[in-house]
Parts: sequence; structure tokens; C-alpha cells
Amino acid sequence: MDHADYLQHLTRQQWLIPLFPLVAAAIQSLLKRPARKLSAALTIIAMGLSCIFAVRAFLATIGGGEHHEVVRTVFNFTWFKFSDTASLDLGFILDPLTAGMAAMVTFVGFWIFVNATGYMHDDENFTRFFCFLSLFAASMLGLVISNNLLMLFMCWELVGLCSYLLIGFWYFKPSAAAAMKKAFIATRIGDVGFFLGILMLYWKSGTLNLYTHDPIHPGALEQAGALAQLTGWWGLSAASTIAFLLFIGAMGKSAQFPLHVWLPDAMEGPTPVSALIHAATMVAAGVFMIGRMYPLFTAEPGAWVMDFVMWIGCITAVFSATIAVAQFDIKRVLAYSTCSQLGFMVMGLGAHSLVAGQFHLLTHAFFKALLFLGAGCVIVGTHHEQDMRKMGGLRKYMPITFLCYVIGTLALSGFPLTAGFFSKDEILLATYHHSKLAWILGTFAAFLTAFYMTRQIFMVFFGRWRGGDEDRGHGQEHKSHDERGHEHHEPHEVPWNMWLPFAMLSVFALLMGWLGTPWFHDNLFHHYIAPEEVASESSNLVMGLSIAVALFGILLGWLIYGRKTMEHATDPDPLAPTLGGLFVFLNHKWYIDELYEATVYRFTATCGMFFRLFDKLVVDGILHAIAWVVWAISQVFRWVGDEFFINGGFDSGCESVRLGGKVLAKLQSGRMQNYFRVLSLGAAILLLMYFFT
Amino acid sequence: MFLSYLLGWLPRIGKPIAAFLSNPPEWVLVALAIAIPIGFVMAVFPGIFAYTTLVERKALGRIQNRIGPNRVGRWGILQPIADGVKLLTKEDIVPRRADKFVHFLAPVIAVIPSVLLFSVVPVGMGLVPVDLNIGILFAFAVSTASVLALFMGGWASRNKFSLLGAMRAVAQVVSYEVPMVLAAVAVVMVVGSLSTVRIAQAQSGGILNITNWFVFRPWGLVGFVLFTIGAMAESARTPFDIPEAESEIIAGYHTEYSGFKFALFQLGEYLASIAMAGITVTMFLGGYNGPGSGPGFLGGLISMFWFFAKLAFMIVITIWIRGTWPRVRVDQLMGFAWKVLLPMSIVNIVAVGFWHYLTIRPIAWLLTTSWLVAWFIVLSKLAATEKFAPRTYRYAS
Amino acid sequence: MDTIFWILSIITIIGAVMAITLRNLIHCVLSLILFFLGIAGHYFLLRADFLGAVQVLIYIGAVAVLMLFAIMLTRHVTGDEGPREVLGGKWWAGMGTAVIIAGLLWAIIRKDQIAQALPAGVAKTSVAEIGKALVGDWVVPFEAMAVLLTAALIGAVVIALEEVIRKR
Amino acid sequence: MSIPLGYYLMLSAFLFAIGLCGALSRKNAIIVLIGIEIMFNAGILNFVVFWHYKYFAVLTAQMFAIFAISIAAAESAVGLALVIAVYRYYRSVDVDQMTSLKG
Repeated sequence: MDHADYLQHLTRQQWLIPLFPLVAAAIQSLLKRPARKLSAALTIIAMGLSCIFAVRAFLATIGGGEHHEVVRTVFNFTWFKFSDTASLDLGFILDPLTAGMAAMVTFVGFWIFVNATGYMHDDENFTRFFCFLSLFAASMLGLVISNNLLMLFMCWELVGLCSYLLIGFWYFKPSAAAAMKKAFIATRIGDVGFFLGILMLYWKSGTLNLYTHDPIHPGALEQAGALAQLTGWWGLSAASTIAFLLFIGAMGKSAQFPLHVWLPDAMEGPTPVSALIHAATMVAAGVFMIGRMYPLFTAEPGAWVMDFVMWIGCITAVFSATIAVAQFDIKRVLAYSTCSQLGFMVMGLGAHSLVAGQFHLLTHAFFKALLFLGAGCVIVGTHHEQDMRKMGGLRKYMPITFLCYVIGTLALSGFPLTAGFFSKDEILLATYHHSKLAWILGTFAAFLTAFYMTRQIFMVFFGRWRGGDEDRGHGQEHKSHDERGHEHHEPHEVPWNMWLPFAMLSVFALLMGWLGTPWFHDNLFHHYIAPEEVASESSNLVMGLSIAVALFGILLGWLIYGRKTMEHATDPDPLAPTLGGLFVFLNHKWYIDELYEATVYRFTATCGMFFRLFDKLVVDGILHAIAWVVWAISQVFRWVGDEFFINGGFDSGCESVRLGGKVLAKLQSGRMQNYFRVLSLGAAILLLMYFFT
Repeated sequence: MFLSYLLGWLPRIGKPIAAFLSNPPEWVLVALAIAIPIGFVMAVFPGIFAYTTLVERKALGRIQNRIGPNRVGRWGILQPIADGVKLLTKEDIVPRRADKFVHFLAPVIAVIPSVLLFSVVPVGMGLVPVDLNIGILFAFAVSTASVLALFMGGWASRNKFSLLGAMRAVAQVVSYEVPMVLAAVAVVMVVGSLSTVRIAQAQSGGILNITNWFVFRPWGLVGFVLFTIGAMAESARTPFDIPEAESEIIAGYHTEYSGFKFALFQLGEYLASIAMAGITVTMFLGGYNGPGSGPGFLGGLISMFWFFAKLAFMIVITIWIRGTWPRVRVDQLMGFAWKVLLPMSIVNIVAVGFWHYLTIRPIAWLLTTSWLVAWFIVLSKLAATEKFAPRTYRYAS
Repeated sequence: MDTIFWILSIITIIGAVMAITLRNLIHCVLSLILFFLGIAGHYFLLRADFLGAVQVLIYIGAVAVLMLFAIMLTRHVTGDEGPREVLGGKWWAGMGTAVIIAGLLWAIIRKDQIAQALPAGVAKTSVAEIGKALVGDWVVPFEAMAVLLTAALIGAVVIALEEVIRKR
Repeated sequence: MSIPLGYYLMLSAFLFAIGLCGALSRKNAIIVLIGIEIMFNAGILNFVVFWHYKYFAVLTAQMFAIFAISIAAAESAVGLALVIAVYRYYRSVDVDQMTSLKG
């Protein structure tokens, strides 16, 4: 079977990848009694299988097409036929972008699931958790492999649903419940834009299939050029308008600046959830979608859409980096760092560099998942302690976690030769060519990233274990005797099924970077993802500055936090006195939530109240009025028509009939002979007629 | 002198008589054609009746070990004439509140059907009063009329006993008529025609003109037995003489009759039984066929002889049975008719059907006899159980 | 031959009239029998002798007897006719219509020319012919008649019999 | 036979009328039945008359007559049974009394 047939064969089997986790989710949901071992095994095996398939597909695409152009095989089928012309169809696609993403998602997912078994070990809703997880994996993979915007949108919504379910996994906690709703609503707002984009695309191009390899019915993306000619809204061409709308959806899903509020609160969910969803996959979905629809974005060269994307990305990066610096919750720091890294990716894409964005996406997935799993291990280790001020000195207790965590931090902060460095450098390089200001801000964000990660390292792993301080402070008197004796276990190392996954991930966090570098097959990744894109020539200034910034961030972190670690949990953050009010400001997330609270929430509340009043007064009023009128008319009819005419007329009619009846009754006298006489009278008359006719 | 005047006068009227006789006018012929058979029947059969009464009383006497009437005439030969005179001269009593007209009409209607019966009985070869092609049917139609006589007699005499007698008689006659007719149907099926003459002719031939008689056929024998039982019941003879059972209800429907009307009733009754005997003879005993009977004057005479011999034979049998059989209870009488005679007659018709279609004689004989015997056993078994049921008495409430 | 027709007609009409006018029921039935005999005579005159015999057999033999029984069962045993008046309720209406119908029929027949026709030929039937016809192409009505007569028999018995059962 | 058809028709018409008179005017149920019997016979007579005068070649008329007679017999049997049953209930056969089926 030659290569093309093999590829076609693979595309045809693409749908198997999401199928396994879906089946696992289905089976678990149908289990009568939650069986912990079975559900864990099911989910992990399913993910393993889909990982194998994804990797198989990935390996097939590496070689590139016959003559080194991008491999892209498609398999479309009609799902729903309205009429002979209009029909909704679905399709699978196998191209580098999909294969890469699928492989990454499945691989990272697999290890996260392994970790999750440890993390959720003593949770009673174990099966439900794993069922949601595999459902999420299935929908994410479905999103990734879909070649049709409709299918992509469906999986997009499913992913949103799963994140909603997983964030609010501990729904009995009010904060978790609020967080899940917040996450869902925020993404929904983005989805509105996404949906408008889809409608406009369908309206303009007539089909939702991205690629069809069919000259008669070209896919949406194949018509990108044509769409660019059509006029869209806001002075943009059709393609750019659609791109802009789609980008709004991506903003919602990937937590960009205005709609990022839900991501930090999403930390209410269990840590593996955060690792899987809020680090590697779901948030990446937005960026992936932009990558997938990239031809639309770049169709109209001069359009301001790309600049808009870039600036949004840059603002998000800087904004969330600053907030991350002032956070005390270990997971919140990582959440804001994800925000900023996403900002970086979007900035990269905005800077006309699909490769940079996607590359950073992949590398970030690995080390961010690693960091989150690390955070998970720390939390388990310190018996569900999330506040960094109460940790410290874990280096001695959890050496493996510490080691891998450090690797993750180095990768994230862009330490030279780590994966993060290369991918971030690519983005900064692309931005540099595009707009100098954005580049400067990006570098500053990179510096902040390095700073807050090192802050985190020193607060968590160095210094003294500050676990029990606070209780000893003022919680003493009401503690019972036995509990006081060993009020706080010393933190302990996590079992193998928790640290093994992020050990593996840390390996990748280090090595992934090399794929994108020029030395390795002349930037293999570049050729792999988008060979046609012109590679911006690497400038030493950018690379040097980024290295300097990273090192300076780490040094500053060490200076403030490393040298003199905090003594007591209650001590103020060393940075607080220097920044003063700014620190408090940053700690409160720039008061964005409060801002929304004041503006959007109050606005909708008042509108709601207004509409309720309107409904009560106007609509009900009208209805009641109409009802009254009809009632009045019926009354009139009842009095005039019914009483007088019908009853009266009817009764008299009945009376006459009854009288007639009585007369006729006389005829039935019961005397047989009378009947006989009448009979013969009739016969006589008949005979009489004989005479006259 | 008177004679000479007569003789002198005779030729004067002789010529017109001779002319008259040589080519008489048409209506004369018709009148004669009607007169002769009537004359013959009215002459012969009442005479037979008269002497039947005598024979009957003599025979009953012998059976009851006494000598019958022998006062009048040599062996009581003139006894019938004496009876006749006695009845004619007796005073004719009519009950006071009787229905005079009906009372008078009853005996008349009693006699009419009996006499009409004789019109279809072929006395000899070619000697039959009226050759109707619906002979048998006419005979049965007429015999039903006798029922009316019984009823009118009983009703008109305003007497409870006579009325009861009449009701019983009517019930008996009606219920026995059905099996009798069906038995006759068997014969008619074989002969293929209703006229008595054809039936008689069908029984001629065979050795000595005897073997072809229907009585010698299995179905013929059964038919003969059924028909005679029916005939006896029809004319209320001994085993079935409930109507005028002396011991119970005096003389039944003709208690209130005396004198000539009573004689007429007796005449009607006996003539009916003789006629029925005649029909039985015609249908089953080969009518006038006997050794030597044949066309021609002498053959005709012999055939007449044979007919009257068989008739006498039948009458003797009825008298004999009258003398020896006990009276049958009314419900047994009715049960016997409807539960045994009627089914047997139907079975007999079926047997004739077999006879007709099975051309090979031995098989036909075997099948019909076995069929009839089987059914006879079954019916008698059914009827038997009833007869010996314990007698239940119901006292008037 | 014509004289016989007139004689028979007179007998029949007298029988019919007496049958419905006489006071004493038995006499009515007897006159009815006379009427039946008149009709039978007409059948023989019209050379339908099988019908004549059947008429005699059925009507006189069965129906008349039945009527007598009915009269017996429905009057006091003594059967005296009593002074009760004979004619029913609106008898004059009945009589009137009957007379009208008779007049109309008479007028029609007198006027109608078919009635003048004389017999076209000599009608003659033999019982065998009738027998064959009955069992031949008329077998369905024949069987239906059998069923009808049985039904009538059973029906009559059931209606009349009920009393006996109840008494016991 | 020199008698025209009309005479017979008139005879049966008169008989029919007489029967009708009897049926309509007499009080006694049995006389009504007798009247009906007379009307029946008048009808059957017509059959035979027409058979004799015009349709003597075919047997249908006679057949009709035979069937009519047997039906008449069956009818009178049932009629009389009914009269007996009614007598048992009303203790009289006066037609005018039997009015329980009044309308």
C-alpha cells in the first residue's frame, strides 16, 4: 500500500482516537456501583490506546508529502441532509497540526490520568471523576481531528461542558460551584463570537468543511483567498471579519485579557484537572483553533485583525504575569502564568508566525502540565495545603518533586537550552520583526515570568517548614490533647504513581526545545508545521536579551526570596513593603473581578429587573385586557344570543315536536287491526293510482 | 191385460231406447262412466262391511271361547241385516245443547272420505274406479278429512267424555298418519309413480306372480308392518282403540250418537279400515296380482278373486289382533308413533335409496336388511328404556 | 265445463263469507273447510290436480284441524259462543277499505284486456314432472322450505309449550 | 274451457276482499287468522290461474303455489301458537284487548 493510501487509511481511522476515551466514559457512566479500580484502568487503557493511534498517525505525517509539501488527507461524510444542495457534513483531517496536537494531548493526558489515580485516591466520587476526564479527553481529541467547523464547534462546546463539570467536581464547595458557573459563562460569551464566525463563514463560503481537496466544492479554507475579496464588517474583508469573530471565541476559551477571569477561579477543581484542562489541552484549544483557521487570518495582509490578536496576546501576557507575582496560592500563580504564556502564544500567532505559536503551545503544554502535577504532589504531600506561606522547606521532604519542579520552572522561565527558552525566543523573534513595542513588553513579561517562578520555588521548597505556625499562633486552646501531639504531619514524598508522570514530562520539557532549533534538521518543527512560512532570520539581539532577562529574573527572585526565606507563615511577603500599594493591587487581580462586578453584573441585574417590571406591567397587562374583552363579549353573547334565541327557540321547537309526537303516538294504538287497516288503505290508494297513471 | 199393454207399449218406446242405446248423446256416456264405478263401490264394499262385522263378532267370540251371533240366519248370517234394521229403527237422540248442525254433519263427513278412498283402490286388472295419477296422494289427502269427522262428532255432542275421546282420536290419527305416509313413500319411490294401478302392475311378474310382491323385499316388509300399524291406528282398531275405549270413556266421540247416525259412524269406520286394508294389499301384497291373474276377462276375474282374498286375509288379521292385543296407554301410543315408527319409516326410505342404487341384487339385499335390522335394534333399545320407567302418579292438586 | 266453474266459485265465496261472518267459531272453521274444498275443486278444474291434492292434504288435513285445536284451547271448554258482539273496534273502516279494494280490482280487471284471454293450450302436469322440478332446479327453495317448516314447527311448540314447563 | 281469465281474477279479487274484511273487522284473533288464510288462498289461486291460462308450459307457477301453500301452513301454525300464548296471558282472544304494545 503506497504512502498516500496509507495516509488515507489513517484519516479514515482518525475517529478511533476520540472513540476509546468516549467508550471508557460511557462504560463508567453506566457502572451501577462505582468501581474504583475498573474505572481507573478503563480510562488509562483507553488513553493509552488512543495515544498509540495518535503517535502512529503522527509518525506517518513526519515524512511530509511525496514532494515534501504538507501532508493533508481528508475524509468527509454528510451527517445531515436538508435538501439535495444544503447538507451538514462532518469530516476528519490528518495533517501535521492535528497529528502533533493529538499526540501531545494523548501523551500528556495519559500521564496526567496516571497521576490522577494517586491524587484522587481517597475521594469517594472516583468513578465520576474519571468518567468526566475520559469524556473531556474524547471531546478534546474530537476537536483536534475535526476537519469541519461544525464538528469543531460541537467538540468545543463539549470541552467547555467537561471543564464545567470538572471544575465543579467538588460542587458541595460554594466557591467551586460559583467557579464552574463563572468558567462556563465566560467561555460561552466567547462562543457567541465563535458561532457568529461560523454562521458568517457558512454564509460567505457556503460550506463549513475546512479542506475538501475537491475543486468543484472547495473547503472553507481553500476559499480563503476568495473570501478575502468579499467585503465583511468593520471595514474588514469577509475572511478577516470571520477571523476576528473566531478570535473572540478563542479569547473566551483561552482566557485572553477581557475574558480571562474564569481561569484563576477554575483552580477550585482538583489539580490533575487543572493540569489537563487549564494547562495542556482546553486552553490550548483556542490557540489551536486559530492555528487551524490560520489561512483565514492571513488571507487579507493589511487587515488590523492580526495586530489586534498580537496586542491582545501581549497585554494578556504582561497583565497576568504582573498578577502572578503577587499571588500566595500555589495553583493561582500557575494559573496566571498559564494566562501569560497563552498571551505569548497568541502574540506569536498575531505576529504572523504560526510555527512559533504552535511550537510554544506544545512545549508549554508539557512543562505547565509538569508544574501543575508538581503542585498537585505538593498539595497531597502537605495534606491539602495550598497557601505558599504555610509551606517551605519541602526540598528535604520531597526531593523528586523538588527536582522535577525545578526543571519545569527553568523551562517555563526560559532558562537557556530548555524547551521554554527556544519556543519563547521564537515568539519574541517574530514579535520583534513585527512591532518593537510589543517585543519590549513581551520581554518584560518574560522577565516577570522568570521572577515569579523563582519566587514560588524559594517560598515552597526552601526555608523552614512553616506548616504548623499559624495554629500554634492562636488556634491552640481549642485543640484536643491527642491532636496537638502530632498536629501536623511532616510533608511526605508522594507515591510512585504521582511522581513518575511528571518525571517523564520533565524529560520532554527539557528535550522538546531542540526540535525547533536551527541546529536540528534546520528547525525540523518549522518544516513540519508550515514549511511555506518564511522563517524570520534569527537576530542575536533578541536571543541575547531574552537570555539576560531570564537570568536577571531568576537572580532577582533569589535575592528577594532565596537569601532570607520567610520565617513565619504570618510574615508579610518580602516584596510587599517594596511595592506597597501596588502589591495589594496586584494581589487583588487588578480588581478586575470587582470591575466586572460593578459594571457588567450590575448592568445585567438592572436590565433584568427592568425587563421583569416591563413584563409584569406591559405584557401581562395586555393579556389581561384582552382576556377581559373576550369575557365581556361572551357575556353579551350569553345574555342576548343564548338565553333569548337559542334556549327560547329550542325549547319551543322541542315542545312542538313533543306534541307532534303525541299525535303520532295515537296512531300506534296497539290494536293490530288498526295497523292492518292503514296497510290496506295504502294498498287501496296504490290501486287508485293505477287508474290515474 | 196390463202386461199386454205393457208389451204393446214396449216397442213404441223400444225404438227410441234402441236408438238411444246405439248412439247415446254425449252426456249420457259421461253420466254412465261416472255411474258404473260409483254403483260398483257402493254395492260391494258396504256389503263387505256388513259381513265384516259379523265375521268380527264370530271371530272375537271364538277367540274368547264363545260362539258368536248365530240366532239370526243359519250361522248368524243375517245378523248384519238385523243390526242394520235395528239401527235404522232406533230413535235418534240429539243432546239438548248439542250443536245440531255439526252433530248432524259429523257422521256424514265420517263416511265420505272412507268411500272416496275406495275410488283409487284397483280391485282387479284394469278394474279401478278412478285411475288418478296421484292415487296414493289423493287417498292420504282424503283420509285426513276423517279426522275432522271425529272431531266434529266429539265436539258437537257437548259431552266431556266425547270431547276427550275426540281429542285423543285426533291426536292419535294425526301422529300415526305421518309414519304411514312415509312408509307409502318408500313404495312410491321404488315404483316411481303415485297411481295405485302402476304400483299394482309393478308387483306383477316373477314366479307365479307372487315373488315380485313388495312384501318380499326387506324394505317392503318393514313398510308393510309400518303401514298396517298406521292403518289400524288410523281407524282406531283394537291396540289403538283409545278413542272409543269402552272401559274408560264409554264410546268415545260417538257416545251421543244413536240410531242411524251411529250406524253411519260405524259404516265410516269400518269402510275406512277396509279401504286402508285395500291400499295395503295394493301396495305391499301385490294388489290383484296372483298366480293366474292376467289381462283378459278370465285373468281379470282371477285378479279380482286374488284381491278380495288378500283383503279378507288382512281383515281377519285386524280382527285377530283386535281380539288378542291389550289396549295401549295414550302416552306409550304417542311415544311409539313418534319415537319408533317415524324413525323406522325414514330409515326405510333410506333403505329403498340403497336398494335403488345398488344394482347387484345380493349386495343390495345384504346391505338393506342389515341396515334395517341394525336400526330396528337401536330404536327398540331406545324405546325400551322408556317403557319400563316406574309409573309415577300425580294426584290432582 | 263452465257450469262446474260457477258452482265451485259460488261454493268458495259462500264458504269464505260464512267463514268470517258466522258467530260460532266452529261453524266458521267448517265453512273455511268448505272454502278450502272449493279452492281444491278449482285446482282440479284447472288441471293442477297435484296442487288440489296438496291443498286438501295441507289445508283441510292440517290447518283446519289446527284451527279447531286453537279454538278448543282458547275458549271455555263448553265453547258456547255467548252474546258478545262479533265485530271489532273500527270494523267499518276495515269493511270500507276492503269494499273499496274489491271495487277497484273489479274495475281494473273488467277494463284490462289481458283478462279477456282464453287459455292458449291445454295445461297438463304429471306428478313425476313436479317431483323432478322440485328436486332439480328448485332444490334450493325446497331445502329452504324444509328449514322454514322445521323452524315453524319448533317455534310453535316452544311458544305454546311454555306454560306446561312453568306449571311443573 | 271457455271461461276468460278475467272471471278467475275477479273471483280471487272478491275472495281477497272477503278475507280482508274478515281480518280487519272481526274481534276474534282466530277469525282474523282465518281471514288471512282466505287471502292467502286467493293469492295462490291467482298463481294457478295464470299458470293454466298463459304459462302452462313451465312449472314455475305450480312451484310457487306449492311453496306458498306450505308457507301459509307454517304461518298459520305459528300464528295459532301465538294466539294460544296470548290467550294464556290475556285470558281472551279479543284482538282489541291486546294493546300492551301501545305507542
